[in-house]
Amino acid sequence: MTTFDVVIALLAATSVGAAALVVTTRQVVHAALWLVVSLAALAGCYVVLAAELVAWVQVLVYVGAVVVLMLFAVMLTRAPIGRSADTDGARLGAAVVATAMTATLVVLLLKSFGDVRVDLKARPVGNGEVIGSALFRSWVLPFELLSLLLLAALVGAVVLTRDDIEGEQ
Amino acid sequence: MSSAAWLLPAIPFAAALLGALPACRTRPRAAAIALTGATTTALVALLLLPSALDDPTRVRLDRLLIAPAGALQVLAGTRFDSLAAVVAVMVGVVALAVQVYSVGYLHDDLRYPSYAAQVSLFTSAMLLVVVASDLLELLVGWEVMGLCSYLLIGHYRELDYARRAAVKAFLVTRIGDVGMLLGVAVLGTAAGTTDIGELLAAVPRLPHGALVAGSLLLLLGVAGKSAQFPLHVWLPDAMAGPTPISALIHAATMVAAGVYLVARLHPLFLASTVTLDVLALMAAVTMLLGALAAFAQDDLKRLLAWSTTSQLAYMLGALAAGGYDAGLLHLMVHASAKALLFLAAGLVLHAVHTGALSQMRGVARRMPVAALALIVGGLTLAGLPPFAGAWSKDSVLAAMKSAAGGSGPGPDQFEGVLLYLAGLATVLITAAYVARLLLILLAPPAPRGDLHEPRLSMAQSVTALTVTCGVSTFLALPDALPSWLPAPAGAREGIELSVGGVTLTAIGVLAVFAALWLYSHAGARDPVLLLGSSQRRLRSGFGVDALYDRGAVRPTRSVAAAVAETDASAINHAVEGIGRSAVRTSSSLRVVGAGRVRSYLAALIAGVLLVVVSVAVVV
Amino acid sequence: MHLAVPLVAGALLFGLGIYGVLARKNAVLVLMAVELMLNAVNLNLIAFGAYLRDRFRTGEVTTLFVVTIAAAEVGVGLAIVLLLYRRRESVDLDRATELREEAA
Amino acid sequence: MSLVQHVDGLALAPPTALALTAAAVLVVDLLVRRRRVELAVGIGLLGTAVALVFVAVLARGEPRATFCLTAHACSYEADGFALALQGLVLLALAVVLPLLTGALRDHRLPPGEAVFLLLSSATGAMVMAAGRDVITLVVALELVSLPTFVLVGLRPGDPRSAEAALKAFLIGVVSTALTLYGASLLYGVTGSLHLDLIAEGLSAHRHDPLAAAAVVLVVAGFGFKVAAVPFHFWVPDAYSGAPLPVAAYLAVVSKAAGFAGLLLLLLRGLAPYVGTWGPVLGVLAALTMSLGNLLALRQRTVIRLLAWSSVAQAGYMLVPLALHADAGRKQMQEASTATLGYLGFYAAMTLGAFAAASVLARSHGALTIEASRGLVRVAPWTAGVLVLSLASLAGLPPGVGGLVAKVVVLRSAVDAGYTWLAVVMAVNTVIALAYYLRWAVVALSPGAATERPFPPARAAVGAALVAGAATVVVSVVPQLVMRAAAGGALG
Repeated sequence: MTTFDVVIALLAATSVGAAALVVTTRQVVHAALWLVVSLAALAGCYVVLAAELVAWVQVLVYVGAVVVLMLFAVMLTRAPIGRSADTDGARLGAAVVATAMTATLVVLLLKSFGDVRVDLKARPVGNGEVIGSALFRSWVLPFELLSLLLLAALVGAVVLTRDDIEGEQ
Repeated sequence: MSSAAWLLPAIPFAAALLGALPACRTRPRAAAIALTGATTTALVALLLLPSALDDPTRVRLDRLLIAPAGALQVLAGTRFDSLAAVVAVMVGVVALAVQVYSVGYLHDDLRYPSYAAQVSLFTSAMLLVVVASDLLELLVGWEVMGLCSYLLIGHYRELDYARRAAVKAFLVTRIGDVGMLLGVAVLGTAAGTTDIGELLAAVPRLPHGALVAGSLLLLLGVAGKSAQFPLHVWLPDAMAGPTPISALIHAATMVAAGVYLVARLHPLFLASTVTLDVLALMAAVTMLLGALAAFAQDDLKRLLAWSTTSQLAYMLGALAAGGYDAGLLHLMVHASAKALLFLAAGLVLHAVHTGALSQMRGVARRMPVAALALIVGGLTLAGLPPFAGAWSKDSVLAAMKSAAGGSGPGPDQFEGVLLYLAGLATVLITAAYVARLLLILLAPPAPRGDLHEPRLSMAQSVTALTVTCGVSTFLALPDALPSWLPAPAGAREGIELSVGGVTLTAIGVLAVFAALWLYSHAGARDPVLLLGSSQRRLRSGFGVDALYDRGAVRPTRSVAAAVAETDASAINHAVEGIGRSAVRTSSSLRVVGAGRVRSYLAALIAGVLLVVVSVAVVV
Repeated sequence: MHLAVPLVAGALLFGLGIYGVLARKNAVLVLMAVELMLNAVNLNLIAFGAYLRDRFRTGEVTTLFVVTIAAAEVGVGLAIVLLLYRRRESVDLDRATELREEAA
Repeated sequence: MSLVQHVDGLALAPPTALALTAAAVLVVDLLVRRRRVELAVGIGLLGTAVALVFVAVLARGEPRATFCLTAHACSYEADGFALALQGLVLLALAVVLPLLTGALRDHRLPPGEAVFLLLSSATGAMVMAAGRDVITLVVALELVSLPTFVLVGLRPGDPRSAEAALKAFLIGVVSTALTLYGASLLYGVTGSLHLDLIAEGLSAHRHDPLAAAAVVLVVAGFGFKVAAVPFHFWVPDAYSGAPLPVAAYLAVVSKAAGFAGLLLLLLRGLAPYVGTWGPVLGVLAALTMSLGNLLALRQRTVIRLLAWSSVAQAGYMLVPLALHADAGRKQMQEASTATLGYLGFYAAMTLGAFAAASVLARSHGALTIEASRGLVRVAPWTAGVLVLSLASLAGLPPGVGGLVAKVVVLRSAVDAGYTWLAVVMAVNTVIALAYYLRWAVVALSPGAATERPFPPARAAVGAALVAGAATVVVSVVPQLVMRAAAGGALG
């Protein structure tokens, strides 16, 4: 047990706890806020694991953009700000399936990686420069493809939400 | 020269295509196209015959399309040898006769143009089966024939029972086709090729299991197409189609395809004793069942239909016993005799407007052409010398006898004995139903009233043509055929004709004739009354249909009922024939498509979880 | 550090995401649950990257790609949810059942 | 080591051409005001043709690879497999694009955006065929999927369209999440995400349950694309909510992309675990075809029938992938040939059926099967294409293509020793016969003179004829398809 273990366990526990609230809270807005907490705690984990750039992206993209988008959606669909009853459906079945899946994965992961230690002191740092050069030396193709994906998503979102093209009058 | 074999399926196919064009859908044009196509086809077949017979052992191969190497070797080509040449002539001639006859027979039928095109397509498919060099190619012709038979049997689509019969024929033969497809797959996989020549060459080194399984599966297809027990049920009902179609299906195409396939792949079948046993048993059961049912029929065409079933079993029995030439000789002889009988039956039906035998007493006395055709065809069928039937039957019996003796190729001795006994019994029963038919149609007194041979000059000329043609073939064939068709290695060589055997058979047949004649003369009674209360059971073919009806799947019954209540969407209800259970399952599966995306997701994740857990446990 | 710590946390996040996807009726909440599943993937990738010391940095680069994919998905997903809301005045998934197998 | 990977422009030319065309369509559409539909579709077709030329050029040369980590691990390979699939995608696009014109005009959809989305998605499909690492495959998968979700929801004013988009979207993203989780586990176990390196890593970990679980999870997203059970639920709902040409695209191009990814992943990356996934895929194939056919039996509308039929057909295409644990390179190669070949036949006949359905949709409005009664009178050529396509799908002559495809697949099942699967498949072909023929009979039978609110769109009839001609060609010379499929060396 090292300091790293303690820190990362705390951060991970925060993230998981917040995630549990995301999927159980009856208040839609609260769910979005708990998501922020969960994702921010994950960013902390990434810092401990030396993935600096990813941690930054996590904070900027997820917390900064995705969750704000979610909040907008919550507002636009006029979800009730307070508690609402219509958030959940068959919870028991969902719980059974989810628990079984988690249990299976945990057992398999522990069986394969249960006694693996990682020396984080000698970890290679993943800052912007390192990751950037790795990206352009080894992963240009998916990167280029993603630019088209983002453009398509943008155009698609605009097309779907535009009001002025509703034909067939 | 060899590539000319392509013309055989190609010409009628072109005729079918032309006939399907909207511009050619007037009656005279359709007739002209169909007749030109049929005549040309028959001529080509005849022209190709001499060179094929010059050197009967030579196989002319022509491969047009050569598919890629590797996993799948599909060669499409023609394989033209003396067997193909002889059968092609038979198909061509009968198809021509049927086309000519149909012009008159369907004189007032508005759907004649499409009918003529379908007959052309049917001929083309059969000829493709005949000249195909590859099993997959053969399968194509085989399936097209199934489709055409569906269309043609259901020609009178206003009639319930015609639609029902069409669906029944299609479904039942389709069951066989599934076996056929699997059989081709098994054999093709084992041999690494579906080319007929290469497959036959590979027979000695095929693994035994694949050989047995493949040939048995092929046999299922044969049983479907050639109407053998237990898939024979479609044939009697198929009489719902126009009479010329019955002639075509029963004489030269469709049912002959099964026999042809067994002959084509004879070495393959001979290599598997298990298959020969099954084939022999199937043939023995079918020939007796068919003959007895034929005797008990009340309907002229159904009588002929059951007789076909029985006679086909005869050919297959000969092939099972290793009698290659005997089986094929009987195929030829039977094809001419049956075509003749059906065309004559068409004349009679046209005159009396009913199919019931009880209404036909003596009618042939007023119809000389029909009477002559009936006598020639009937005596050939019964196997009375000098007609060729006597020789072909005797050679079949000789082959069965050697199989019963356990010598040479063929099934095990037990099955051989059964086959031989069934063959002997069938000769006598065949004589009985032919005698009954002739006695009814020819017995005095001739009925009064407006009864005359229909003024279908076409029909008369065809019948006359068939009679002359038939008689000459009947007398000439037994002599020539064995030298034309060299038996493949392993099969019995030639035809064993014994004057003694023929004489004995003839005496038996004549005795039956005489007995029935005496019986019916004693009080103008229908010999069928001899059967007493068992007539009904025999008439229904021992209730096999009813058995299927009551079966768990209720295939035919629900097809019949379902089709009866709807119109052209016959196929729609064929679904229910395949099994109401399928539809019921389908309805219960609706639950999974209830529209809720969350249940979709739950099923998805649960499914993945199930697989994850099971593979994690197994690994 | 025990590699198991982030891995188990990842598995838990993934399971919570699955629970959310299955239990929630509000479409926006389902989208949030999907985000949890994707973040479980990211945590796995980063943890394995630290363990493997991959010279191509596959883990971290893939994480960046997954974040981008998630952003694109959220964009399109929210647009679809808004579209549905405009047509139906509701984002309740259980009410979106107009498309279904017909009764026999 | 240079700062940027070496790039082989020619190898990348087909997808690049398509992506640039997509952008060009968007820009031109912004600048031009009149005749936008013709312009957008025209540019799209032009780009498709250019890309097709590039594919042809590449097919004549040696296989090329680019974006390589090491000499052996490349991210993009323009080999026979990739080029065959890219050709298939482009040819299918050449039918779908003209079909789209009718829908664009009738529903007044934004033409530039719609064509752009379609072409972006097709670009994803092209890259999917050539991608050789899991990241590229997953990104390509997303690029294929996301634009189609939008396209499905594009029917304005129709709440069912939005619902269809939502269902497809949710099932799609959840499947992708499963795939990504599986990929992360694979990375942990093997240390790489390149298919060849994964295969090496898996060979070293023969019996790792975690790896087996990863194998199953990573297949999920591709199972979604090909609509295999249990990922098939979105198919009928999405097809019936989407504009018809989009449904055709989903049934052919998007499914082809799914199979491309599936084949690459299984036969190349996960080959050492064939003992794990082989039997699983056998069971899935049987379930998929049976469920698809049984549910197709009871459909009354054309689109749902085609949707369930496409599920069933996916089941047939999965059959060759049911391999035995000791399957070697040769068997895998043959499995790839069989599936790819079936895909080729399937594309031709399915496009024919969809194109005919588009003509119908325009002339009849309501798309029940019953509505096609008398089609042979109103539109004889379209009826001909429809009947030919249905016969092919059923595996009946004259659609010999369908028969050959079925035989190839059946044979591979028997080869692999899965006799039970062959039997299930044979039973299924009989069941399928019923609903295909039922529709064909209705289309051929004479019916009441039908009212025609629109004349059939000329482009749609043209597309139907092109697809029909393709079906005729693959029926007459099936070896064309099989040769292209066999050329697809899997590394």
